Amino acid sequence: MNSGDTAWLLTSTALVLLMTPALAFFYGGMVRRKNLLSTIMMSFAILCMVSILWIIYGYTMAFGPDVKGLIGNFSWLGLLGVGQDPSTVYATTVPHLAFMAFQATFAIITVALWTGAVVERIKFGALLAFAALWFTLVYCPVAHWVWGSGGWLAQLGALDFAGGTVVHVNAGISALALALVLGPRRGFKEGETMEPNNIPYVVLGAALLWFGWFGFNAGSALTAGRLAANAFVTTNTAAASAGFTWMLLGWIHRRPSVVGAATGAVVGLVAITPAAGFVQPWAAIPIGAIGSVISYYVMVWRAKANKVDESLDVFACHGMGGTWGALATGIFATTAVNTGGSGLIDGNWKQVLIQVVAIAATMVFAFGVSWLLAKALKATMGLRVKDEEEAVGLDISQHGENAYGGV
Amino acid sequence: MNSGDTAWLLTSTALVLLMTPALAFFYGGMVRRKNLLSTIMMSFAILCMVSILWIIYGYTMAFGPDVKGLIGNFSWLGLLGVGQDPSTVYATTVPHLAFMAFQATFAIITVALWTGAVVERIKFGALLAFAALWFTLVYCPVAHWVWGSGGWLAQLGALDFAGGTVVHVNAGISALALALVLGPRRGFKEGETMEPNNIPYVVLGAALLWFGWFGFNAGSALTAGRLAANAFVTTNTAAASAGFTWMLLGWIHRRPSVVGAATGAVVGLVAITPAAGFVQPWAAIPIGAIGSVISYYVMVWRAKANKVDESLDVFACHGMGGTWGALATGIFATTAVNTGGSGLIDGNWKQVLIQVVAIAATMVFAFGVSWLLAKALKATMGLRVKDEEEAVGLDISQHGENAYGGV
Amino acid sequence: MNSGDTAWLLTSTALVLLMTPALAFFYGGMVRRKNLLSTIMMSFAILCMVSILWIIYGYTMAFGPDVKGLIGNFSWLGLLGVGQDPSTVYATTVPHLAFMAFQATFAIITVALWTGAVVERIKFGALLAFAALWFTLVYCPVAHWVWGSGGWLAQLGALDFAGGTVVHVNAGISALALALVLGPRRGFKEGETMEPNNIPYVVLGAALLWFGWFGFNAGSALTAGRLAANAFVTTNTAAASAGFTWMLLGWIHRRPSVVGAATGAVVGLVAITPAAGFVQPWAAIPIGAIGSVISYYVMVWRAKANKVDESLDVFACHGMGGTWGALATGIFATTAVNTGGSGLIDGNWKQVLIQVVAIAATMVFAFGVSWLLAKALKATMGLRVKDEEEAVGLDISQHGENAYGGV
Amino acid sequence: MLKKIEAIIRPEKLDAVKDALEASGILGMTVTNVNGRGRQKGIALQWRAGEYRVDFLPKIKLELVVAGEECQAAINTICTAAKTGREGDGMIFVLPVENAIRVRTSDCGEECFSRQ
Amino acid sequence: MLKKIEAIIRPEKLDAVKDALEASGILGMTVTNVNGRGRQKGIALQWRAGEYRVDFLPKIKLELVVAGEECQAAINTICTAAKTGREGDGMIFVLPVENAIRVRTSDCGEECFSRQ
Amino acid sequence: MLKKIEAIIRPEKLDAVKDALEASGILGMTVTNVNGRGRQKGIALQWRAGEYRVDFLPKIKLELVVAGEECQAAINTICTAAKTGREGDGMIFVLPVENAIRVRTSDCGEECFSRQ
Ligand SMILES: Nc1ncnc2c1ncn2[C@@H]1O[C@H](COP(=O)(O)OP(=O)(O)O)[C@@H](O)[C@H]1O
Ligand SMILES: Nc1ncnc2c1ncn2[C@@H]1O[C@H](COP(=O)(O)OP(=O)(O)O)[C@@H](O)[C@H]1O
Ligand SMILES: Nc1ncnc2c1ncn2[C@@H]1O[C@H](COP(=O)(O)OP(=O)(O)O)[C@@H](O)[C@H]1O
Repeated sequence: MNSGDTAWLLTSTALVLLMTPALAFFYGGMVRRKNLLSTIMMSFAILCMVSILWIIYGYTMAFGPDVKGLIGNFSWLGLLGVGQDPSTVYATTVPHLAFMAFQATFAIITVALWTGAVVERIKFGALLAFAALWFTLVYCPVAHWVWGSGGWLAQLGALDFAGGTVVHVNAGISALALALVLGPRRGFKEGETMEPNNIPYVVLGAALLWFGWFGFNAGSALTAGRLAANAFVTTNTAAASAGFTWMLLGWIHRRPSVVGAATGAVVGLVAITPAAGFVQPWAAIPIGAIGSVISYYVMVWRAKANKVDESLDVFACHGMGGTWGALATGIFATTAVNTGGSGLIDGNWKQVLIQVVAIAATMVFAFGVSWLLAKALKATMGLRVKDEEEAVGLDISQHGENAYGGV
Repeated sequence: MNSGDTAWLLTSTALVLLMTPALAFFYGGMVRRKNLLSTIMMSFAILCMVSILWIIYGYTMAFGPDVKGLIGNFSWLGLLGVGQDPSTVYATTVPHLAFMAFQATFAIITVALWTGAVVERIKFGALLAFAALWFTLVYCPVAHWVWGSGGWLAQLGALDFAGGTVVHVNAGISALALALVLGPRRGFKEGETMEPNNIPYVVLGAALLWFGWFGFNAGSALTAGRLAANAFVTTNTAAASAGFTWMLLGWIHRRPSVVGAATGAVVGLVAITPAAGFVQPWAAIPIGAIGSVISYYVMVWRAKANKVDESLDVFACHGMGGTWGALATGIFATTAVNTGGSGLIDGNWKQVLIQVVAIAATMVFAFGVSWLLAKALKATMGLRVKDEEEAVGLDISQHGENAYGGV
Repeated sequence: MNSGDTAWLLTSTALVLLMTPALAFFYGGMVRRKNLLSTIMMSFAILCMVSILWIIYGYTMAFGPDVKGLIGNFSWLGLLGVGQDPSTVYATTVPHLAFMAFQATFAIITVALWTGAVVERIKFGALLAFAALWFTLVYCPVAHWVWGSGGWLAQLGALDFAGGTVVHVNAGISALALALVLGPRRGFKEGETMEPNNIPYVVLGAALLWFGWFGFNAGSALTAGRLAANAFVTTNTAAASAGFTWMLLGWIHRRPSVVGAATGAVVGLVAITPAAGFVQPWAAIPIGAIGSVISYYVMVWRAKANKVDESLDVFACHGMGGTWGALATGIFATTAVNTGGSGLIDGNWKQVLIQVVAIAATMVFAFGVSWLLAKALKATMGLRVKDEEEAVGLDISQHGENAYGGV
Repeated sequence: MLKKIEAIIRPEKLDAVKDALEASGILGMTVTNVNGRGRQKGIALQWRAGEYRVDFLPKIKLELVVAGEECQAAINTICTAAKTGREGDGMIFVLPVENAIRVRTSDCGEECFSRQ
Repeated sequence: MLKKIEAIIRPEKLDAVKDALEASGILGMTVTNVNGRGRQKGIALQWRAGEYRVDFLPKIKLELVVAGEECQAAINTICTAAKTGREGDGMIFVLPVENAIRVRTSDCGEECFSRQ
Repeated sequence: MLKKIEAIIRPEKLDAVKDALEASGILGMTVTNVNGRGRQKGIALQWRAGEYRVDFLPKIKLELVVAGEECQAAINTICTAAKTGREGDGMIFVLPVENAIRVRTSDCGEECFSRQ
């Protein structure tokens, strides 16, 4: 056991945990004022719920002893046998509990990510139900495939340093499925103006996400050493590069926007996630910049098409950002950084194919299951609040609260 | 000296330090707008003041060489002899200064905690005076009893991993005493509506408290290893469990409330504090959940009784949460986690009794001294602002400031 | 390579990175509402831009192999040769990339600091241009002089633990130069009221700065050990002492103000920066307190003189705070803390002279180059927005955004 | 004669009312966030544990100055668009206006509305 | 005849005025946050070092439309409840109202107040 | 006769108007943040990618009650100070006031303005 590694992993876990409330503010600032609390509450309630589900059965499903490459078995149910001694399989220099906790924070934020697609109209009860089911039937399996010892995508050689497919592609495509089933917000088709209520909150959220992402990516090295330093630098570089690029895109079009820069930074963080510990620092510049360009234009196109109200563009940011990042990992990975992965620039073009397989498998599976789950919930408990509740706002109608009280 | 342990303890200290401003926002969001700054300022000013008092005389009183189990002597006045070398008594693998700094952050936040009971009406000067006296005459002794080498409760075998009695019971019961002497806010008896001015701030505060609490509890292991990992997991689990439980309680009654979930999470963190390094991860689920149920109904009862205006329910949250946590430590502690403590589930029913003694001693002492101090200040400098100043709000009357300026 | 040191340096880097968004809120809260986003955006865009410039050419200019004590050569361009192995010169127990990243965060925040002088009227394009030039022609050289291996001020024996001259004097004096060339805000001379729009943001910013500053100062020990602990304690003590002192100064004059306490804390952090790893904990009390007194009265005097609209008093806070801190280092440094430095209290009065040289050199160079750069930009692209854009506010006119949307 | 119409409506009805007025050719209006109290007795909001009552509810005040002959039509439009049939739908008040001046053109009275 | 009473009062007096009006049977009213200036010359607020003057002070505007005969009573009630005797207590203005319509019921004029 | 002047102006013109009124001896006024719509058709704001239109723009409503004979002068002062010549400069409305009461002194009508 190594105290330095443990210190870093615990710190990283705390940092990643903070990302979910950060997301709450990032998303909360972008909705209309009457739905601010409701949007925040989605992340907060998921933080509570998934924390518990993870230790009860999530961890063993995702990381427990492998069953045919598809899922972990239930031998670690309720953390049985997951203790203060290091695991022999994962993160062998730190207490097994620390690795478990670190992974918990990933599960939490992944579930919270897709809430951006359904804000301002989903019933709170339905949100929680979908979250619990999605966590169980989508997140845990996909995490096992890619990160679980024996997972089939891991076996195949798919590279995903900190969650390009497991977290971002997964959440992004599921967001789309859920938004399709749920339907658009009242007034969306008519082009009603939906102003962000609090841009400082968006920046606060983005800043805390950036901060926490050091734990996400550099923590995924699982040791406090060479790889962590590399991942740290690529993370910051990609965020900066993408934030600046997005700002420039807005500027070319009209003006350099603050929400734009914040969004860009997050997209850069998404894009570098799978690559952080495999690519060189300079590579983070194009990874971030191209990520921003892709997400930007997907977002423009989604807005123009005006067909799906994927409200806060989780698909454009996380789905596309994660897809690009996963591909970029296949391109820029080099053994000069990490002996565990070589990509196109090392002459290994096969890696790109493997990445495509991982992305495609995740997309198909996550979209399919999410769609079915959403349909099932819609048919049974119903997904949407009443029209009238939507008009009044979810803060009052779902939570009986006002963000800013007092006359 | 161990660099990993030092890294973790310094990180933890920074995390705990952040909790006091976090508390400022947690409390600040719950008062009326005209008292927002004043509420924030209470925590901020205490952060400044206690930081200084601690290094001058607080540390030696709490942790200095023991005098009859009751208090530390003055041999470390002004940090004399507290240097870069490790202490031989406390946290022997890190610089003594690091341990001292870590403890400073506990003293700071404990003093800030009870301010929630007296917001919106206390004179700022009186608040500071009471804070300085309370820190000296209540916090330092109690900290010595439980954590000081040779303290009588430590000798007795009381278990308090990170401050259930020293911090939460202590602050909670003192809050009650001070609120009783100070009297209710204008309009309290008449049932005037006092709306929380900014619920997003409440969530921001709760989120940063949660984040910082990893330093509080997992840092209290004082090393970056097995115990820290255990405390980390129990901390997160209890917060989640209590947050979710509180949300459900609100839902049963009417709606799942955001302030409720945030409050619940904090109560869960309180409840797990004394237990974090003694109990198994699964035990954190009932510890958090029961903590929420207790605090919830004490709060309901306090509101119904409408007798004491303990404004932000420090007693219900911290006093009762801490009491339950201290008892729960006596119940769930097991040598499987920490050889230093075994409780009822290990068959050691005596531990529960010892815990009761520790709670009772703290309650009686803290209530008594706080009451006397409050009475003394009331008689001399006066505790309350003028009626008219209270009506205008403390931001303007005490600090000459407006939270949000500009027409 | 030491995992504990690496853990601490990565953590510290994340902490310092957070300080730039923290500064965004600290400054953002103090301007008028119509310029809130614009002020936040200055820091955020600089964070993105300097992150990239640093890895491309900044790091090699500041820390690359020395050229005549004045600047680093270009051999590390694009991080060539800066890898996962430790440097042989800097921070030899951690990956070179980690040291590079840590230093990046210093460059970023230094550039962001002087934006406080030019808020509410500078053209966004001009701001970025000035920032890029200033970073290249002022920050990198001065950083090399003081911290680069072979830098002339380092050779001379100037002590600057974490950036009193490199960061604070440098940014403070440049702020003055830029403000002089840019000219005052509309209405400044006429004494128009310019109310801070959001004091809670000021406190939030100050709190996160305080939190991040532990990385800034204690991280500058570059190891997780004795010196880090010392720097940690002096940092907290100076912040507290200065915050409390400023509050008292306001109280003597009229009332204890919240913005005052927050400002004071920041000034204390500035003042202790160069001294943190050289002086004893007790010395941080006078260093902080005197820093507050100096900055407070410089600010009063600036306001009375009403000549220069150095809007958020970067010179008073950082320029003067940093100057005092650098001098105080010469006075209070002692080999009992750090064998690397002895000051007046060790009988080494020469150190004070050396400190004066370092301050003077930085001031003259930074003021001169900043003034010339500002003049050049004014003559070419123009520095100010149009009168009408200034009246409407920079949020709308520069960024096409409203902080708080919705009717 | 010019009239000033002050309509207190539900915030969630603002878009509908605005669109309805636009459809009937009325663009000029001023909107204010207000808090109101009437038949609708306030609502209960959730507190940490239990709930509390709020007497004033957020409403939107719409002010439009129109020529006398357009007044009734505007009132009808607003009434139709703002109605839900439940308590709290709001009130419309009509006040006399003696004069109106367009700052940009210094036009006075009805002419400042007619000359688009 | 209906009258509109516009009262500008101190924010801290809102509760007292509301309760006093309620006691005298008046429930319907609309409240707005405004900033005002009058005899009371603004106040000095603390800045980081030193202070600055603010010309406008936060006030509450209360609007209530009442039947003509109740008008004087309402004014008296407000005056009594809102008074402190120091500068800044505020002003009450009375304006004529030509018509009032209850959106929910489409009742007009005085009848929309009478039929509770 | 007392008159109430309601001026809707650009927020950035508030200081100029306030100073101009002060120069011509008018201190008492009430200011409200409102949102308005008129000839000026709203503006386009930046969203993450692309932009969106906002129909209502922030405006300031100035309310001042003056004696009838001062009314025209006040209107002129406001017009001059608030004008930029571009769309969106705003409107001024004049309403009749039946009575005014100073809460502090209970003075009524014009006398409550005269007795400074
Ligand atoms: N007499 C009044 N004077 C001024 N405003 C009033 C008056 N009565 C009602 N209002 C305003 O109208 C709003 C709706 O009134 P309410 O009586 O609740 O509507 P409804 O008639 O649909 O039940 C109130 O919130 C208040 O703002
Ligand atoms: N002539 C006026 N027109 C409109 N509002 C006014 C006028 N005079 C005063 N007010 C409003 O009344 C408030 C109180 O006025 P002030 O003169 O300060 O009260 P007092 O008479 O008690 O000293 C002001 O802040 C302003 O909002
Ligand atoms: N008929 C009206 N009734 C009420 N307010 C109006 C009316 N017309 C304009 N306004 C107010 O005046 C503001 C400016 O009007 P606008 O027509 O844009 O000015 P301009 O005449 O300078 O172009 C609007 O934003 C709105 O608040």
